[in-house]
Amino acid sequence: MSILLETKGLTKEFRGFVAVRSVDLAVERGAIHALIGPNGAGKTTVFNLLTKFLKPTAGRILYDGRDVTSLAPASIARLGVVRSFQISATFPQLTALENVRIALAAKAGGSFAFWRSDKTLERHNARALSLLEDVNLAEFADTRAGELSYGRKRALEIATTLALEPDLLLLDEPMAGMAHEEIGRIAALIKRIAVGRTVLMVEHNLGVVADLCDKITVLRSGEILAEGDYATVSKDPRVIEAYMGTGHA
Amino acid sequence: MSTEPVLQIRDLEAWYGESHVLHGMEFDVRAGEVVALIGRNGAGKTTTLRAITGIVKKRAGSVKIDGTEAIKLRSDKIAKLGLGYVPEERGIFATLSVRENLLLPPAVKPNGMTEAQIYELFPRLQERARSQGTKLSGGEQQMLAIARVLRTGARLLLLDEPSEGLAPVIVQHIGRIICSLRDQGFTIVLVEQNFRFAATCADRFVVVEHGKVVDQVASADMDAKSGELAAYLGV
Amino acid sequence: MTSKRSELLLVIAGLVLLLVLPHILYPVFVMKALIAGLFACAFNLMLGYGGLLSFGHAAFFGTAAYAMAHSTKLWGWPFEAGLLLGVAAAAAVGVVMGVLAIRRQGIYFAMITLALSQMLYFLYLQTPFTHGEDGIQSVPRGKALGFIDLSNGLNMYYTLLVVVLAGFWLIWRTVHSPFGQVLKAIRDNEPRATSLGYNVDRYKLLAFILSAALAGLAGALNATVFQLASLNDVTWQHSGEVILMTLLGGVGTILGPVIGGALVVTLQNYLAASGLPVDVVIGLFFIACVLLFRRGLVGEVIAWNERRKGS
Amino acid sequence: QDKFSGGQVKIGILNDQSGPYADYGGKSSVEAAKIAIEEFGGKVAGKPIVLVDADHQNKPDVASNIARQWYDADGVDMIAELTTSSVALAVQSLSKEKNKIDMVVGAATSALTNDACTATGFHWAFDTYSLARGTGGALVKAGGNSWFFLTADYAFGHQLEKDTSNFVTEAGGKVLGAVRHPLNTADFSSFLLQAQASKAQVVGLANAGTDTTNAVKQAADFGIVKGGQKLAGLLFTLSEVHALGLEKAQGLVLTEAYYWDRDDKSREFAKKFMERTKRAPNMIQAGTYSAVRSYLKAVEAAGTDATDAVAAKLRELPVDDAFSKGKVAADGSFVHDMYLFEVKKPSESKAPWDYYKLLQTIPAAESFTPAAKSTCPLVKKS
Amino acid sequence: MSYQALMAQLAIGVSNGAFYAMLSLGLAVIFGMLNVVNFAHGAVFMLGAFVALFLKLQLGLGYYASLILVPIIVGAFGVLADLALLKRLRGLDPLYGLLLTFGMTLVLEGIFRYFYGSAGVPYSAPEGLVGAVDLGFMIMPLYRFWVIVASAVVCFGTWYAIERTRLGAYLRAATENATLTQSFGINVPVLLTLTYGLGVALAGFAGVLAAPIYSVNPLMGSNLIIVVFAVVVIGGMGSILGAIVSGFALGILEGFTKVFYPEASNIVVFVVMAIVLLVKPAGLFGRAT
Ligand SMILES: Nc1ncnc2c1ncn2[C@@H]1O[C@H](COP(=O)(O)OP(=O)(O)OP(=O)(O)O)[C@@H](O)[C@H]1O
Ligand SMILES: Nc1ncnc2c1ncn2[C@@H]1O[C@H](COP(=O)(O)OP(=O)(O)OP(=O)(O)O)[C@@H](O)[C@H]1O
Ligand SMILES: [Mg+2]
Ligand SMILES: [Mg+2]
Repeated sequence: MSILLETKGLTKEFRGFVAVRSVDLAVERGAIHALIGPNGAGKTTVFNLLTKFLKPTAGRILYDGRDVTSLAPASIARLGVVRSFQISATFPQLTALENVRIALAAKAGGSFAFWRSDKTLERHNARALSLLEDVNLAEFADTRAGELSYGRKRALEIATTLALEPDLLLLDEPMAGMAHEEIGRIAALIKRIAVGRTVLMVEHNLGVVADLCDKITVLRSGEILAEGDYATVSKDPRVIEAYMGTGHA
Repeated sequence: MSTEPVLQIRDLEAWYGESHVLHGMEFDVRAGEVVALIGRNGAGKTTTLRAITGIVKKRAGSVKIDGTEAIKLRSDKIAKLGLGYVPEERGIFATLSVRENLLLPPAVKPNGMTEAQIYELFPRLQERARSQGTKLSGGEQQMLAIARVLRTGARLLLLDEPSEGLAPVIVQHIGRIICSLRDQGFTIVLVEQNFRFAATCADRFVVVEHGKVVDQVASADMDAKSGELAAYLGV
Repeated sequence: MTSKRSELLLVIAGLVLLLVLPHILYPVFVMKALIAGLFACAFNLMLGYGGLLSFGHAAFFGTAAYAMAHSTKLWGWPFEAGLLLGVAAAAAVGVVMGVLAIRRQGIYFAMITLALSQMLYFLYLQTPFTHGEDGIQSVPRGKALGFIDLSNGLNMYYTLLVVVLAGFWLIWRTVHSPFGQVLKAIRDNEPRATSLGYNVDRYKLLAFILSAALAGLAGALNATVFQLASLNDVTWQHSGEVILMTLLGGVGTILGPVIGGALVVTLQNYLAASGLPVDVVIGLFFIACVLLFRRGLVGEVIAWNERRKGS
Repeated sequence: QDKFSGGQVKIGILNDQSGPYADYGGKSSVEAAKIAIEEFGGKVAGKPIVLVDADHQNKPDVASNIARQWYDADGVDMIAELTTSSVALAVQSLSKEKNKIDMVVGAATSALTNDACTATGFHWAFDTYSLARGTGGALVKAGGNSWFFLTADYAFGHQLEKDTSNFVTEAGGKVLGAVRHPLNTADFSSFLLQAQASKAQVVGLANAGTDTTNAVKQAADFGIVKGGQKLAGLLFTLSEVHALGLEKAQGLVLTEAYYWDRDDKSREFAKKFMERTKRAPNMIQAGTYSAVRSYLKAVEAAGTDATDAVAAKLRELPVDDAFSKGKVAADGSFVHDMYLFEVKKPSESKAPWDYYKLLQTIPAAESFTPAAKSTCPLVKKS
Repeated sequence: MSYQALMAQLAIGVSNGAFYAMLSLGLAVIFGMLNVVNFAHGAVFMLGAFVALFLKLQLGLGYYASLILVPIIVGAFGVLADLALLKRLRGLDPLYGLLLTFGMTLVLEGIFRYFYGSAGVPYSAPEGLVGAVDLGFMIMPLYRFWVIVASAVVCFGTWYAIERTRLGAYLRAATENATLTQSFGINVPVLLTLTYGLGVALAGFAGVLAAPIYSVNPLMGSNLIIVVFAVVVIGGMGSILGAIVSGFALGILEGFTKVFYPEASNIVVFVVMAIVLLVKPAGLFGRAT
């Protein structure tokens, strides 16, 4: 397997506080890769760096062999790197269907065509609906996203993200705030969609991590503490001490 | 243990604009109890807490806190009855430093924790005391949100998904804190998705569905009723 | 379906009304109202659909008015060429202002556009070609398409009507286009739109330029109808007026700004001879609008209609 | 019946009644017009005189809209005042198109009687030329040899500065420099310091309204006049001197076409005016009175309100009223004497509104654009 | 231009900057707490000057009394305006606040213009502050120095109250999330109303300070307010420190422009704003949003 995403010496400093310190991360093509670590370890910050929402203080980011360190957020998205947010991010005034559709339209290249009818968007309806079904939101297709409960907003966000058919999917705590049944469903969904693409996710639900992920990187205080598959990592005493606690061993 | 409920909820209704979300919630919480509200996404757990605190303004029915009717009161007055609220998405203020966040809520009852006691409980907060509140990581923010209400002297705490987004070690840590709070005589209403976590210290589970209480299960009966509970939660 | 049909009927009734109106009311007055309506509609493209309140739309209106007046009076350009130049000039100003203003949202956007347009006002005040406070006067109306003599009131009216309607149509089209959908999404949650791969700034900029160009169309027409271009067109009070028009009629509706524009123009005319201090009355309208019917007249009617259907 | 449109003579006063120029004319001008009409007993040639007025809000398109409606629908025969150049120019060209009479009082631009002159347009009271001639020319003769200008940076200010400089140099004076300040400057200190440093004998204020007021006031704070320099307001009227107060305005030199305490006639009009408005008239209000009165005289003489006949009479009949004495020139401007005044010290002022000392009378012949210099097509060059 | 003359212009620039600073500070406070861009700020500034004038004409109260009383009166006016009008807009899009206060401006200025014309009324400085000091290189009115000192004190006091006190923390929290702040037991509605009063009182205070320099006239605020908006954008909206520092700095910059290139002196602030937006969109002291 080749490496799809690679960081070299990635570092982020906030006014003297180093949140991410010289991280060398390598995500293999086709893998489901988890980033775990105690709170404040720098996981979200790494995501923000990868999606260009933050500028690295030092280090380089390579995507598919290409240096993307200085690209704009929208360009990296168009390269096929798409993220979901830790705090739910939807378009509250648009319906669930429209939320997904706008992503499908983005995938199709977006449009500055102010002279065309918006009927042209309806060609995305079928695909959008099937995505909503995948996350069990079909019955809410015409509900405005702002009115959905928190958990459903998260589900909608995932559907929207999937609409972009990203090559590399960055999921920041996709399960947070979800009920058990949803967790199972989303996990299955992630597994399904991970076929043929690469997933990098931050997740605290170790059950999910154990179940889904091929490779795990453990961050602590901005540095990589351990790396490997679940079995290896979960036995690492440093990881147990810093993160998992005794309950999970 | 006194039998007079600290929190008595009767026939509580609540609306967001036109949409009717709570349809007659009823439950009691007695002093020193930890009660967990559980239920599926969108069942109305958060809304229940928000209706108790008065954040959701359109509401009807009866909410008695220590015997005082609170349904007609403004949220700041309700807080003064001795209520501490930790909201769903933590509600840390970005324009305040960590320490300012911590010191923000005014005391509502005497004998709240001191700053030193708080730092003892959450050493991480002391390290980051001067940084901007929202620059903390998710977990740190959760600690801050809990720490914040401990200072006020409130004895009745409403915690909305305190384990959400937290690393297992931290979850265990928070669990221990909640248990110790109970042991110190705090009364706690907990909203949780993480059933396992809730089970560590809840005395009783209140199951919410479609804005109503559909069942109440004491911790002691847990094992017997786990099947039913699982059904409610769709686990 | 029925709502579609009644909408269509409404549009047809409106068109018929517009055709006969100059025979009932004073044509110049109707033209002024139409221009105000177009101006407000263009402005609404930014506010109602882009979620950005511009407090500097007078800059586009005024720029186009000057361009039209100057090119037809001094260079002897025909009506159509002047109109195009006016629109192009407004769009060009839109590009410059837009590039700066779209870097911020909401209230900042309002203040930045206000400040930039004020800067333009000072420039126009000082540059010789605008003739300072005299303004460019006696602008020839010329002939549309080379044979429609616009100095005739009715010819002017119908020509203007065609142009204004084309403007309205373009606005309607934009709002109901894929582009319009993206605008709405951006208004809702900008970071999310970015993460989906939309170059948010370009969308906002294009919307801004469109809005500026259409406001320019209104300004250029105004210069022809009143045969003058003056500093007053560029003042921030004028930018305030267009906000009032839109607010009064209904933000985010197509018809609202048109009605609001007509209302404000009527109000100004009526107040002129009433002895009441005009600004005070306009100010009171503003306050009443914001406090009592934020949705504007048309918005309130729509809301009322929906409530009726709902119950 | 044919001789009088609508069987009456209808006059419109269109001016700024709520904006920055409301003090120049405003509602008080309407009172001045009423006085003129009452002096005719409300009738001319047996026909009733009707007066309407409106606030143009300083918007030329609003003004033009109202004027159109007045002419087309309401039967207005003449529109007077039209403060603000843009409004005056717009309505003057409209009046030409509609063949109606307009009488501008209170717009300063000299274009009205030059490039933009019309057979039906008249300009009363003052223009940039006459103001510049008064203050620029006359003051040099009175000993103000070297000048420094504070100029409002737009067409009006430039024109005023240019005209004044010409008269200053013509009269043998010197212009040492000028500084252009933006319109609506609140703080003049920087400019005043420059004026002070220039050591010019006269500091000319080529601006108007609150700009001039602020400049004069702050000049007092900086001790400009006390330091021996003279301050000359190029467009300043009694209303503003009153607003400023003598304490600050003393020593200021300015040109007006009218002063209420000039002679018996002017005092008589001022008395009537004060009874109604509680203030003394300035040259714009008195000018509006004079314009309306002259118009009615012309109608009376012509025996009709038909535009061409009345316009001819206006050019033909001499004017002699409380405002001034003189004649209308071919370019439409009312040619009369102008006066150079100095504002009194508080100690010299004996009564309310007793503000001015007359320095010089500039004879009519010198006050307005001579035919030779006119660019008005109506003026036949001999 | 000599070094001394430059110093003179610098002093003048600072005294003008003092007004920008006080006004933009009030705007920043109100914006920060209420999320309202107070368009009426210029009108309130004017109101302050007029109230000082009335106090003098009607009650014979002098300048120093006004300096204390006017902010109180104007602040009370602000409190009433907030209770009657602005309060109804809480929680709505901040643009409505801008529009409402825009309407208030038209009404306030219109009323004063209706009764007082636009020429303005003089108001003289108190005995102790009239006259000028001859600094050798220039004559500087004493009053200008007073303006600089008074405004510096007021600016610092306000900054301290907001950034360093508990009350200030309440205010900042309420700004960000009023509902939550209130649920902690803080009486937010009263807090917000008082804040508006305070911000407006600052403008009133500036109005009294300005009265002896500019004649008191109904439009004295309306030309100023847009420049002050630009100043606030430059400083970073809602940033207290930014408002103060950029207020003074731009006063100085504008002062120098009046000397070296006077034609541009009214646009220099806007040009700076444009540059700042390009380089640092959040403003010099603003936090990125
Ligand atoms: N602001 C709002 N406006 C309208 N409806 C809302 C709003 N917030 C929540 N709701 C609706 O109210 C219902 C109850 O939501 P609530 O947030 O109380 O659920 P919950 O039990 O806390 O769910 P979760 O576990 O997902 O947090 C849901 O159907 C939701 O869609
Ligand atoms: N913009 C910022 N400025 C300053 N410090 C920041 C900023 N963003 C994050 N931090 C700090 O960097 C550290 C890493 O934060 P980050 O959000 O990446 O953690 P995380 O691993 O995602 O934690 P969690 O699992 O709790 O979400 C934290 O201590 C946080 O306080
Ligand atoms: Mg995180
Ligand atoms: Mg919830």
